[in-house]
Amino acid sequence: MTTQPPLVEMRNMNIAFGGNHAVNDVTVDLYPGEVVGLLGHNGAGKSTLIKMLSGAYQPDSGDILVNGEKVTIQNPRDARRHNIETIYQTLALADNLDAASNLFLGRELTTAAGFVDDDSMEAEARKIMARLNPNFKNFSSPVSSLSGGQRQSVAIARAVYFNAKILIMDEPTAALGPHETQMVADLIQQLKAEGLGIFLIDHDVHQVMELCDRAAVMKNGKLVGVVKISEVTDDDLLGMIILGKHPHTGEVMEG
Amino acid sequence: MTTQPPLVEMRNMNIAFGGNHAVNDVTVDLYPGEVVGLLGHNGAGKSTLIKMLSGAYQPDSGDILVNGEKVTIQNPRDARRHNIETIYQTLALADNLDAASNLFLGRELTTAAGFVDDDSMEAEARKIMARLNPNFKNFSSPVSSLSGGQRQSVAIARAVYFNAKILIMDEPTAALGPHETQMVADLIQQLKAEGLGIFLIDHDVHQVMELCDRAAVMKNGKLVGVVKISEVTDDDLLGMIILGKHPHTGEVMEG
Amino acid sequence: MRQLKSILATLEVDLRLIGMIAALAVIWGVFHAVTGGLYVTPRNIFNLSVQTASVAVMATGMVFVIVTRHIDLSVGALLGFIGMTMGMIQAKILPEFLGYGHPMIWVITVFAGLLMGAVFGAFQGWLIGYLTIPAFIVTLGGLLAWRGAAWWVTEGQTVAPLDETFKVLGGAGGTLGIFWSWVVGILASLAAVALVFQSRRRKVAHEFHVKPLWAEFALAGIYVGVICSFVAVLNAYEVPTRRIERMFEAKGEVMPEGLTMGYGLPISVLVLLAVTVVMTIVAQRTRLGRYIFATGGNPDAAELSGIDTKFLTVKVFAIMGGLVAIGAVIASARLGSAANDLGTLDELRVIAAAVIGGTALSGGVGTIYGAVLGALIMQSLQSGMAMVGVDAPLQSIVVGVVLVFAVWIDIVYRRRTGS
Amino acid sequence: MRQLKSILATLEVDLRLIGMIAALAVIWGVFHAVTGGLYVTPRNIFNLSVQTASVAVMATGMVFVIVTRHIDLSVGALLGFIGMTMGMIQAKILPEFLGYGHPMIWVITVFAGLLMGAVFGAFQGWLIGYLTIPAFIVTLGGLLAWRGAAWWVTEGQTVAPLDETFKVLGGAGGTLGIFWSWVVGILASLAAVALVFQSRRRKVAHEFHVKPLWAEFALAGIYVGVICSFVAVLNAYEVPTRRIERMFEAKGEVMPEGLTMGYGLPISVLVLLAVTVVMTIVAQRTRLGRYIFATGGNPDAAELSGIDTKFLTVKVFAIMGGLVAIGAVIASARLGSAANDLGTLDELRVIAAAVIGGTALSGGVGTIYGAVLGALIMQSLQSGMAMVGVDAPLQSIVVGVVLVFAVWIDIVYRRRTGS
Amino acid sequence: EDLVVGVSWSNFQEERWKTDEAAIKAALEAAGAEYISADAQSSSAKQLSDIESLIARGADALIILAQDASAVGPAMDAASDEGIAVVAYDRLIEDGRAYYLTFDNVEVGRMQARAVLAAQPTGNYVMIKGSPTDPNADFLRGGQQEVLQAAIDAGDITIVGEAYTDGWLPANAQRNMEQILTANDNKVDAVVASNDGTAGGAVAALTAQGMEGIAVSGQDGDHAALNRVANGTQTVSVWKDARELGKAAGEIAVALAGGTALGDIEGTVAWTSPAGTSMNATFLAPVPVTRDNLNAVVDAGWIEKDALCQGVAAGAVAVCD
Ligand SMILES: Nc1ncnc2c1ncn2[C@@H]1O[C@H](COP(=O)(O)OP(=O)(O)OP(=O)(O)O)[C@@H](O)[C@H]1O
Ligand SMILES: Nc1ncnc2c1ncn2[C@@H]1O[C@H](COP(=O)(O)OP(=O)(O)OP(=O)(O)O)[C@@H](O)[C@H]1O
Ligand SMILES: O[C@@H]1[C@@H](O)[C@H](O)OC[C@H]1O
Ligand SMILES: [Mg+2]
Ligand SMILES: [Mg+2]
Repeated sequence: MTTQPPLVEMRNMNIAFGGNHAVNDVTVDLYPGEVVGLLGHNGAGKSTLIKMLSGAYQPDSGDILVNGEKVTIQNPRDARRHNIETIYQTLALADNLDAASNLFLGRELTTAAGFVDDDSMEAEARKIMARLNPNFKNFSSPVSSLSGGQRQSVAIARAVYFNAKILIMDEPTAALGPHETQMVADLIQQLKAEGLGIFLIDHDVHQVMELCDRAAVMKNGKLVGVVKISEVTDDDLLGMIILGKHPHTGEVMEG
Repeated sequence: MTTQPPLVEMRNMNIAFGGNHAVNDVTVDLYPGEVVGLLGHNGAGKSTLIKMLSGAYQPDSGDILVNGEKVTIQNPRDARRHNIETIYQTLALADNLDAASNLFLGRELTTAAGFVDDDSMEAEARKIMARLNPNFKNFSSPVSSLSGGQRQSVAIARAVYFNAKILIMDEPTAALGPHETQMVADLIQQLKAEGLGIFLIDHDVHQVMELCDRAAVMKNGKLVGVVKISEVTDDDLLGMIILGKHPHTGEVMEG
Repeated sequence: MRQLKSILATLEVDLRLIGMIAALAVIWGVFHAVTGGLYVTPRNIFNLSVQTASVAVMATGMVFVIVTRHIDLSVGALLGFIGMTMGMIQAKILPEFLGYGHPMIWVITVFAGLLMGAVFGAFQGWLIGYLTIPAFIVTLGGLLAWRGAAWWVTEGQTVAPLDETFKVLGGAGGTLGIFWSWVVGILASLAAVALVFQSRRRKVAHEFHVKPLWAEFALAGIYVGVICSFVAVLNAYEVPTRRIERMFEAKGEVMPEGLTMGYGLPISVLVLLAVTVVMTIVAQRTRLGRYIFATGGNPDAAELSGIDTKFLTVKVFAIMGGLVAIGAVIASARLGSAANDLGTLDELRVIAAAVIGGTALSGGVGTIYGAVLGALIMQSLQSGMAMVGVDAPLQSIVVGVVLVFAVWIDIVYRRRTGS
Repeated sequence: MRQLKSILATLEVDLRLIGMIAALAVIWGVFHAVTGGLYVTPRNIFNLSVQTASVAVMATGMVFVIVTRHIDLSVGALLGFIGMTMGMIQAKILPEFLGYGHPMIWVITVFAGLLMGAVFGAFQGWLIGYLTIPAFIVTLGGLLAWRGAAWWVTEGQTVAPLDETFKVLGGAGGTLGIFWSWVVGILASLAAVALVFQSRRRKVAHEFHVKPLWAEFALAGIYVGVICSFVAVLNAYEVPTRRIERMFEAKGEVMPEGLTMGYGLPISVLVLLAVTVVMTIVAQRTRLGRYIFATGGNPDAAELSGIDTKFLTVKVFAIMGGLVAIGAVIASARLGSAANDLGTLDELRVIAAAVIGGTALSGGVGTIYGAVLGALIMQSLQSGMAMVGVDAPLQSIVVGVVLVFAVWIDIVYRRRTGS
Repeated sequence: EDLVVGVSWSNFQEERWKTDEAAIKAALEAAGAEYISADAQSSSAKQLSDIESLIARGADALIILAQDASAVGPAMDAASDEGIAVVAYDRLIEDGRAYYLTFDNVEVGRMQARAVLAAQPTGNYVMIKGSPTDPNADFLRGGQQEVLQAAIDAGDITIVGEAYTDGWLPANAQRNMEQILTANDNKVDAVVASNDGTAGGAVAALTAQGMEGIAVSGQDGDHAALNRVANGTQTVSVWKDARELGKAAGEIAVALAGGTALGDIEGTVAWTSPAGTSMNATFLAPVPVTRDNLNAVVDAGWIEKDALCQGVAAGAVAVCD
């Protein structure tokens, strides 16, 4: 793993909103076939950090390297060009469109004549959703009328369907039922096996212990530390999240 | 408990959206000092059920009884009049207002002259939020710029602050960090001790086992059953949610 | 009633459409009764369709603008400016080079108009999309500026007469006649039938739910019926004898005794129908249309999905500008002249047509056919009031009240049927 | 630059406000230069403030309408109707009972106008809130209907002359004079200073962050400075000698040689200032205002929070109607007559003022002072152009272009300063 | 018999049209013809639709107050296709098939300027013009210039301000006048305003400066304006007795519908428009109403004495005593 350059490296990332230094000099990286958990209290800066990678925010300073090369990501289209796909915490769905249209938004299937092919898209969507959410049937309603968990399933489906190399998942299972959550966990294992790199933001420490290879913990915008999951316990992680205490050095972050 | 009438009883509730029978003949009740978990897969109809109690939706048929008396709840104001407070899954915050304004929305503190007293509200808000989310500091920003978990904390704060008798919590900890989740769990225990009745929708079976007295499980709009938590295991609950299998009768619900 | 509802449900027709057609039917019925049978006649339907064309064409573009959460207040003024400029081009500039009545004049003129429309529209779109100035401000500025510019083209003088061929694009002066109208009608019917069954075939291939075969036939039958009745009605409107005489005179011939001719489909209406079909296809069957609706539904989500919403804004306003140019062609050709007040208040009519047609000002929702029907409803009200002949100021009161009432009926109707 | 920014930050002044004032300053500066020093003079500032009053008063109400995600297209027409009706009441009806020039005439007239405005506004609000007809449609209907009704009041005849006392409410005819203007100015200054320090005291009591004391003093100083300069400027505008002569003549006296008088604060401007203060308090310090903004930010959330959003809509439109009535008083009093075309196109001016002032058409965002400044910016452009004396059509081009440009500057400025 | 005459109004905003309408109605009633009408609300496009619907309703003759001199062309075609006669009412229609009945607008302009010049032969003049979209505005301005030219050339008068009035709105005229006064530091001696509405706006601006009473012109004989003339704040309102015009229009329309040829109408003159169209026309003479001949409007029953004399000081005007 260490011989090849990391799939993604975010170096010394900084961003402030007004006086609020939301991400403060954070550095993390991600290798192919690896799941890195991003943890931290509410408002720690996790979502803000990954939004700089997905093109939603512009960092105030810091470098992003993809496959060892410095890249500039000005907008979500740039991120997509580097095969970075994102499941946003807010889901980012077009509420007035149906599940299939959302799933293929920006990458519609078309007929030979170049027209969008809704029938094919719905057929595909049915297949994909069956693997994420077996109870899902509302294919013709706008996603605004779906339940919270159903909406989240749609958001997951659209990120994983398009051959991403780098997948960012911001609390993907927050609204999912136990069965649906398990299916996503299985999916993550499978994608990992296929060689994707995944940033997983999750508040469920159990789940992180199960799915991740490493965990990066943030507190009040700063990085507490990055640890190998195999070298820490649940309580170590909780200590990092809540107290900002590094399990190896024992140092406690202030602020 | 059984001698006095239940705090709330929802009898044979039905609602359909177009052809989608979202809640199908569901009956549940809730006693003072009790926490009833509402469980079910995504799209099972949990949120829709409680929205009929909170005044957001009008049932197609069914009766609602509060303290043994039939009531009509036409809108959220009616629900409030019966001391029913709700934390919605979608949070229902006014994005352009700050945390304090949202917290007191509809029940603003006023000065002697009848003007809204922002300073007092902010002072109160600071006290309340300290008990839910110790890292929360953004009191002057609109809630649209808060993190997902911070927004959820605001939504929780506004429901619990106002002497509710009946509290509806729709996945209140979905976006919360581990520490924040624990604080809400403590809060629920405390409110319960104060004699409130609480409907708690939650996908985390552990948490339900810990916090609830009874659990009602729904599947595809129908009620699988209501069980006492003391009489079931985690796996019983999962079986009810995923397979629709009643742990006592062993019957499996179809559809 | 219940049975009707279940039949409609089986046909899977848009209830909103039915609601609007019902509102229209009521308006027509009332006027027909009040005018003593003058309203629903071939002649008046011909007039109505011609009167509606210019505003309806623009309303289809306004749907896109409003769906993306913008607004365009400049359409009326831009129509005035483009109309004046096209007037100058065909009446003053081109004849100098090509000579009066040259057959290319109208082609060059229309092309120049379209180009101007698209470019000016795109420019406004750029201000809105890239410089993030609110559409309301940009197009209010446009409203002022284009109206002023329209005056400047000729310092306020009306340009007339316009090119003879150009005028054909305006309405009564240019119709297809009975034979060609039927050709168009039959082709359109065939296309409609083909579409119905092709769509069915595709759904069957994907093993999706399809309606019963009788429903498909019924639908196809309705389409064909509507198209053919419309053509038949327009063909039934006879050209006045004196006009035919003059046509023969112009050719140096004498009119054969007892000859009658039907008008048939006006070219302006044909243009409107073509615009409606094309815009519907864009809305429902192209990526552009999909992105327009996605952006309207949630602009942030659209941007995060990789849609270039800035450039999309430019495209939407460029389309709007192009349609304004078409509207200007129809309006000035119909008037046979270009005056600098051309299009005054059209922005309100166009926006109203879209809104009556179900386009939500909050974005994300709207249909092309709705906007066209909305324009027709507005025009039916205005023409009907003019025909009933109540006092002028009272007319405007009645139109205002009926407008609100019609939309309310539609809302109640849709709430009842639960759509 | 950096230093300025940090001073502004310490003062905690609204950057948006600074941006608009800067835009205004640029416009004034340019016109001052172009007119050879005639623009920024007591006389023209007096004119500007009087010309702005009617539209600005209505713009404050439009902020509420737009913040709740609605629109009101009917304000201009309603102004016309109420203006005409008030004209009839004071010039035709009341004199029959009370006799010409009776001192109660203006009171009854204004009261009747306010009542009509509130009731008609509330009715439109009811259609929008309870019957859920889109505001655009309802007020478009209103635009047509009220304009027609305005004609009907007198069958098109202009009502003149209006009651003498009533006319005092219109501007130059009614000013406070130097002494009372200073009284108002000083009272306002005291109130401003009191507010600044009272707010500081409250914050200290809650142990909140407060700005350094020098900043509070600086702020209070700025407020007092602005108020007093405004009064001083208006006082510096001298009543023309001919006018003073006439006043003495009317009393049968002779003007003392060399007497001069300053106009001082016009009553219409005083009304505008009072409306601004009251509406600002409503917006920021009352439940109603809080609910208006909450509803605009998220209508569903507001409803779920127990706010009666339907009734709120009625209230918002009733307020708008009442302000339209005030606008009608000022506009007709200023003109000294009531014509049925009073207020034509005011809907656009009023909406534009609110939008220029930072009110977002998507709802939830807007300030009262912004709308007033927006109205002033629009009026400064128009009056400046009239003073420079370019032709109306060119004027309208320039106004259109500058409008867009001014808003763009404001946007860029705010982006730079990060607000 | 049972003739139907359709009237297409361009708009109904100005005060005068109601009077025109009443006169036309009366004339038609006298001739036993039916009156039908439509209002184009200042839109030439709507006017075309209106005329189509008047024809559909069976009009035998049309009276058209044209919104735009050239834009009624297709309506003329339609009318002539159906054999319907057209009277161009008050405003020109550039088409020889129409019968032109009007007060001469250029003459109105001349009268306005003449009256103002008589009251104020020297000094600084301000020209408050009509709507830039109304061709009449330029006709009027042209007539005014003809009269003033000599005095301008002689250096007796100077035009120090000139502005179009959007939509003929008094409020716009008022603002323009205020700004012109400011720009000239009140050094204005006379105002040539193109109609009574704009005159009202100008007078309001003058009053604010204590300058009411300087020479101001207008036209239409609006009641408010006549009252100003009586009060001395307006010099002249060129009175186009709309009742005469309306009566003539009704009579001519009935005659034409009855088959009379255009040229055979009594009092017809042959006239060539500025654009070169030869037409059959009748021109009625406008009357400039000043303080000296106010009795004319009272005697004609155009205005009640009460309305005319409201607020007039005793002894100032003969008719008011
Ligand atoms: N657009 C924005 N404008 C202003 N402040 C912002 C914005 N986005 C985030 N913030 C602030 O940045 C901080 C970090 O927010 P972020 O959403 O990254 O937290 P998070 O770690 O994802 O929290 P959670 O677990 O609750 O999702 C918060 O204090 C938040 O208020
Ligand atoms: N307003 C609505 N219009 C149409 N369908 C709706 C509406 N609200 C809910 N539904 C449908 O009703 C069903 C139940 O939804 P509900 O939100 O109650 O599910 P839930 O049990 O809360 O699921 P989750 O765990 O995902 O929150 C879903 O199929 C959903 O699509
Ligand atoms: O009489 C005037 C008319 O000639 C002009 O066209 O419009 C304004 C009127 O005042
Ligand atoms: Mg987050
Ligand atoms: Mg739910």
